Amino acid sequence: MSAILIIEQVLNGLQFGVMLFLMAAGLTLIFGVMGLINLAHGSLYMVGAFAAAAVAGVTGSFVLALAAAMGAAAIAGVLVETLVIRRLYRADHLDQVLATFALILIFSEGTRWAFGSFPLFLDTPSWASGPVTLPGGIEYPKYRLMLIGVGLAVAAGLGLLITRTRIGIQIRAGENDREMIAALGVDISRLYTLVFALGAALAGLAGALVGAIQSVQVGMGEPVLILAFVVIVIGGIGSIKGALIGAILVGLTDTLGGIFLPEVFKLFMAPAGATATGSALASMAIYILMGAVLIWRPTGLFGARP
Amino acid sequence: MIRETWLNAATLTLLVAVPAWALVVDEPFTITLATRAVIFAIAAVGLNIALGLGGLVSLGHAAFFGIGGYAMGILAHHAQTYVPLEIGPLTLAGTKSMPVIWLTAMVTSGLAALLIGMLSLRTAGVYFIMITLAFGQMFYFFAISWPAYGGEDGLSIYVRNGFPGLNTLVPIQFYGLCLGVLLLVLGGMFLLARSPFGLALNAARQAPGRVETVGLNGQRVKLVAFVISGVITGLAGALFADLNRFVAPTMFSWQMSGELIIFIILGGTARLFGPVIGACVFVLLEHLLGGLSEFWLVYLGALLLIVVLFARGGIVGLLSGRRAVHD
Amino acid sequence: MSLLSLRNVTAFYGPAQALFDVSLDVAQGEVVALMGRNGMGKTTTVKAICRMLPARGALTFDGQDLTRLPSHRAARLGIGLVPEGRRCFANLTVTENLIAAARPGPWDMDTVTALFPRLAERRTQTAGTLSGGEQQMVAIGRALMTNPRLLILDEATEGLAPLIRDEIWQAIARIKTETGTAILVIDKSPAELARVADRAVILARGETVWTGAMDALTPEVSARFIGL
Amino acid sequence: MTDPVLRTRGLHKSFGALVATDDVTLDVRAGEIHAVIGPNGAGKSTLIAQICGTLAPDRGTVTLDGEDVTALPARDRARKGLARTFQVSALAMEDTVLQNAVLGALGARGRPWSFLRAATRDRNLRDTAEAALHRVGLIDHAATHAAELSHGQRRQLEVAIALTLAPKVFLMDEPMAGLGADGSKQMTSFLDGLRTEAPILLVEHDMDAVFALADRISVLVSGRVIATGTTAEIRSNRDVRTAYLGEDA
Amino acid sequence: DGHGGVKVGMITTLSGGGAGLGIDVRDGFLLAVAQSGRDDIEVVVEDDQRKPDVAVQLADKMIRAEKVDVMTGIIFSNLAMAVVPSATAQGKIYLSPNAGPSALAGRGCHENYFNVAWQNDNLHEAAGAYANTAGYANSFILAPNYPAGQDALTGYKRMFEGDLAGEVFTDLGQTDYAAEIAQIRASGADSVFFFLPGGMGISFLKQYADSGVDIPVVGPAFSFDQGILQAVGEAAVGVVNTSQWSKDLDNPTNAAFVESFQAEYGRLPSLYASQGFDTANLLISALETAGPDDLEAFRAALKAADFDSTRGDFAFGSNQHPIQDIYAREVIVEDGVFTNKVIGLALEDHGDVYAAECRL
Ligand SMILES: Nc1ncnc2c1ncn2[C@@H]1O[C@H](COP(=O)(O)OP(=O)(O)OP(=O)(O)O)[C@@H](O)[C@H]1O
Ligand SMILES: Nc1ncnc2c1ncn2[C@@H]1O[C@H](COP(=O)(O)OP(=O)(O)OP(=O)(O)O)[C@@H](O)[C@H]1O
Ligand SMILES: [Mg+2]
Ligand SMILES: [Mg+2]
Repeated sequence: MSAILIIEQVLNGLQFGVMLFLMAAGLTLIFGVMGLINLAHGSLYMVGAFAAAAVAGVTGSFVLALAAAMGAAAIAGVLVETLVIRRLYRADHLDQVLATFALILIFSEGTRWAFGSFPLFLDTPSWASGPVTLPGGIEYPKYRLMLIGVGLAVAAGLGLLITRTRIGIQIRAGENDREMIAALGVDISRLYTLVFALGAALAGLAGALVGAIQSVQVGMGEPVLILAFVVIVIGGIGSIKGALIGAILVGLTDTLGGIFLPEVFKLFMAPAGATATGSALASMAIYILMGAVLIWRPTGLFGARP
Repeated sequence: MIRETWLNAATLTLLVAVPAWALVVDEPFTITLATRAVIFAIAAVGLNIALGLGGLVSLGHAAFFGIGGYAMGILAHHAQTYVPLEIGPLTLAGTKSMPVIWLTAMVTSGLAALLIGMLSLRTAGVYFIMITLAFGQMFYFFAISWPAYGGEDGLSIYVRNGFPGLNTLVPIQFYGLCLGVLLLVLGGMFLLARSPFGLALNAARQAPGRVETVGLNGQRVKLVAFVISGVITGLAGALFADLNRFVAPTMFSWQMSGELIIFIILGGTARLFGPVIGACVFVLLEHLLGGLSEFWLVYLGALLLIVVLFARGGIVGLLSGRRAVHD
Repeated sequence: MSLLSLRNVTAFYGPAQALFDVSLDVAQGEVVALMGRNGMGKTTTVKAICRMLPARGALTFDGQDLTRLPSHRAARLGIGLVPEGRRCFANLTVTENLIAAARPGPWDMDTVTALFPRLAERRTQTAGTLSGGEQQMVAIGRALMTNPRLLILDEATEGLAPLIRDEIWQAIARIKTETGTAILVIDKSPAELARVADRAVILARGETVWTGAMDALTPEVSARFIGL
Repeated sequence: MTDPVLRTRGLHKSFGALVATDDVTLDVRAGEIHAVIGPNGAGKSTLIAQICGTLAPDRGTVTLDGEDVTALPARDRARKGLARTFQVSALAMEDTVLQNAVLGALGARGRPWSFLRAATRDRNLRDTAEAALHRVGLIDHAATHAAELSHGQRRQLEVAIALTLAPKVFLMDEPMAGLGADGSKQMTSFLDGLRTEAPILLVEHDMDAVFALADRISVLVSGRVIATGTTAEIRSNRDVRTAYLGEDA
Repeated sequence: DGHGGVKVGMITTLSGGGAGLGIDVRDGFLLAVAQSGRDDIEVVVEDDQRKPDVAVQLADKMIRAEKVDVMTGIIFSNLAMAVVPSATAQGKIYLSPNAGPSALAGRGCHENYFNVAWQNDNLHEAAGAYANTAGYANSFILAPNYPAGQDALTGYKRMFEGDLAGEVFTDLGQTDYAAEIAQIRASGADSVFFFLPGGMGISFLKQYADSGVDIPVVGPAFSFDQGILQAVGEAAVGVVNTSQWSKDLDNPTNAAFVESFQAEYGRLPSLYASQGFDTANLLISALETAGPDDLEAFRAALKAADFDSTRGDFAFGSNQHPIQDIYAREVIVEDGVFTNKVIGLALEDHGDVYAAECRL
């Protein structure tokens, strides 16, 4: 395996990691910071992708599609928050699980009802498609570079919002003690609705951006949901930095595991068996990573120590 | 309190009466459906020992359900192909005897629960949810890509396994067997919740520091609860596989774990009959709504939503008029 | 006209009634002590005022009907709360706790840390790891930083060392004279209350049983309602 | 004089740059109440945590009845006779008062591995628990859920659980906190009688109670013991007055 | 005519991710039933949610409660493996409109089981054969790591005579293929074969097109079918794929089918719709001679396969799996719609290798 291929694969891993962060960003806010278990987050991601596909189909404009994705997901988020989640802040986490599980069913099948059972078309815009040549002769899709940029920008923006602004402080205070922060004069309900909408909009944005290079179909949100939870937990709940680092770790593990594990097994096994075993292990790799991280650090890499 | 007892009695009566009625009017599928509900109930009661009493929200209990299923699948597969099972130097004949299969299922899922529990109990809260999920997913991906027993296609058994003195191929007899197991498990749960062990477990959930300061090892209590819970769910897995005469990696999927949790919340957390009622209602809804329209899952979602929003403490909480024990 | 006024207020925890008939007034610049044995409804009265518990009856602040307002609107009228049990935001640092709900006014970071120099030392520590007394200082500072017109102190000196406690009582006296802030104070030490409070209201079983000037609080009254 | 029941030697603990416990050496003798007082953040709770084992010291030892227990986890120390009450009540809130007390009795027995018989029907457990509830005056509330207790009653329950353990030493962190005037009085007289059963290490800011109860007082400032002595000695100690009590105490 | 009615139990995937396939099979099947004009064919349709255990329960219900004579409908191999063996063992006829796992074609074949679509390896074998005729000598091959994926690579390798530049198993449900594409770029391959059903194929093709790698791609029809093709879009144009059916196959049955399907449902038919349609027509043709009350005769009538299939010639091999032509198709744009055009025959009268193991 050539050095340049290895470098390229590491780059792919980093890129995939940043993409994972983009997918996890909204969840970082809703689950990581606000402490709400929202299983329907993947549905918001799907809503974004479908809205983008619909708008891109009609207008042909990718930028409008992105705006529509964020808008539609934010509206869905506000509806979900005000109609369902708001009643469950005081409740057990388990009630949130059941309620948002129910929402997944409603969103998924509702979308299928509206858009049919077949995947929709959403492609990268012409100005961002095709490869560019990086130093060292690596050819890299332009669109993916753009995704990295957006992902890092979102990470920086969220980090600033949460740690540096008063809104961020109030959100975190609300997670600690909602009643108390309200008694100090902060309209925590409205703030939470807004933050939830922001988280939803980020999910929608990710759905649209990532949907353009993947398939836009019903159920696309569920694998993402699990991955996003994995990312946040590895990084430590509540930490944006942790989520970014967790995402990159997962991206690298997944990409490099898939490539190198079969090779490693070929060193001491018959090729057919090695490929199968290596691939099997590779598909478990991120879960093994999460298990190992949590055994080593029970509250994730950057989570608050109890 | 009184009303909850009545509710439990009513549930038991229905569990006996409905299949009996189905037998009389010759509706064997109703019996199958009831068997499915009862087996899910066993699995969920098992999970509820960890989740309801111990506060251990495991999103990886499908691992034990699946292990139980594969214990049945593998043993029966070897029996039906007359190829002995070789584990290292050990050579075992397959078997079609339920008691042997059950024992194997319980021992293997117990061992798995011990291992997973020891590692997972280092964490708490949401981290615990996620690390158990991780273990479940490892089993899932392993089962999918492990070719020996069918990989993703799963493993079919042609004839249901036998139980001494019963003809398990007759639906009502197999149902009776499963109901018997459920009653045993419920009885065990009832005693356990009130026992010194249950008391310590309950306290370890509510005030972990307190348990340590009276000199008890709260973590070990939780671990034992997790193992007991895994064993019961594993047994349910073996029964489920026997009901379908089929095992597949989907038994390991996180959706399966999620469904077990849904049964518990739907019925009422930490209620003796919560998981039973939750499982029965869910299976019934699935059956009734499934025929309604292509988009029946929307109705299911809406119904579940109504339960969470308006019936705190699940169905038992709603019907017995008492708020959830813990909130 | 009084700043805060409660007339025949009742309140429930779920089905259980906790307040039966509470009436009290706090005028601008006045310090009122709310007294009573354990479990008589002092904290519940505070919760009713701060809209943390639904209540019936006449509840007004600066002429506005409080019963119609959500908690944060009531606070924004100028009610600052130091709650029973401190309730600091455990995962936030000391500084973040203080500025989370701050509103402009004479109390700011500088004046609060001048009052509690200890907090300046522990500025970047998360509140959850503070000592009990330090947390109490955070809770008081946090309420002051909202620059309230009425400050409510529910057991604000619990767990504080005698020296600090003295300082707090002095600070209360200062707040009263310098800023004209009204204060409703609950504390277990009648001697200290006697020094700063103008008037006292005594609750028993969820009812106002005695109201009067502080110096009218005779030992007989104390013995009867407070157990001293 | 007999050997002290509990003794710490050179206990040291720092959090980053902050030294929370600085070479603390003190002891608790049979039959006495030894009070530890000091400004907020002086390290009193941290000291208790190290003695009962929830926090590991950087260095130093804790000896109980002549045995070095420094390496033991909290629960083993509890089994060996260290009973603590919490500054903030830590009870199983959904359980009844009786169940909470039975938990203590179960801890004293040491083996929770009994799965069938109801815990509250076990004669031994129940007797121990009821005796303790009786002593703190909670026996009438045995069937009440802990969540429905008032603040003061919860403190009584804390003490009852400690009693079921029949410990060698009680560690009490601010037992008077949140009690009203009459509640404090009752608690004071209760603790007064308790010392004959087992000595008490008492952390408390209520000086009336401390001066009424303590046989000896240690003063902790910035993690360091600056004085140990009888009530009278401490009252008149200049350093203590400036650091903690204030001039008019 | 005289041979009484028949009750058909259709278990297929109608909700969730794979619903599109099941809906097409159902619609194709019902169309044929409707066109036959027979009102003595009763079809009971149930949704298996793509869960094997649900499928098993439904099969039980069909057999015990609905008392159906014939079963059909299952899309996914793993569900077929769960349902078919026990259904056929209980004396029910099963007509597979889609899945064709090797286990049911070889030693596990059964006199009551008929596959009307293909054996799972067939389209992959055809892709291998096509690669030979196209002159490819060095292929990079990839598929997800599960039985159908393993079968796919085996099938391709069985026919392909060139070398392998690489062989990769991806994760089931994987959505990002940057790493595999980089491997392809570096491998020096002259062709790529992939089997990635559903959303996986869409993701792969889009990302492949965007990567600038321009090594030609072949694959089975599943990623290029009518329903899915619109979602892949431009990225698929020009790709060669193998299929036993195509919309433009020139025979009267097919022309009528395409037209009537479009008229009935307002969309172009897919591969799956054609399979559902053929399955129903097979059943209808058999009913002309015998009914399920005479199982022996009914099986013989089915085996004769005396019906006009949408794919032209159709016959059953000894293991009751199809012997049929498999075509190479190319993706084109036609009136702004992405679709396929037959460009040649990949395999003629092709059966499957497992038939030899079948003792029927
Ligand atoms: N969350 C609650 N649910 C039910 N009852 C409660 C709740 N909180 C308090 N109570 C009851 O309401 C009554 C008044 O309690 P409150 O806390 O107002 O007393 P308090 O005067 O503040 O006492 P203390 O001096 O102990 O703080 C008590 O009898 C108490 O048992
Ligand atoms: N985990 C920690 N990390 C950093 N600092 C800590 C931690 N725990 C305690 N401290 C600091 O150590 C000091 C001692 O705390 P401790 O709780 O022992 O004080 P205390 O004497 O009990 O005070 P109080 O009387 O107010 O309860 C305090 O300044 C506290 O902020
Ligand atoms: Mg109070
Ligand atoms: Mg302290």
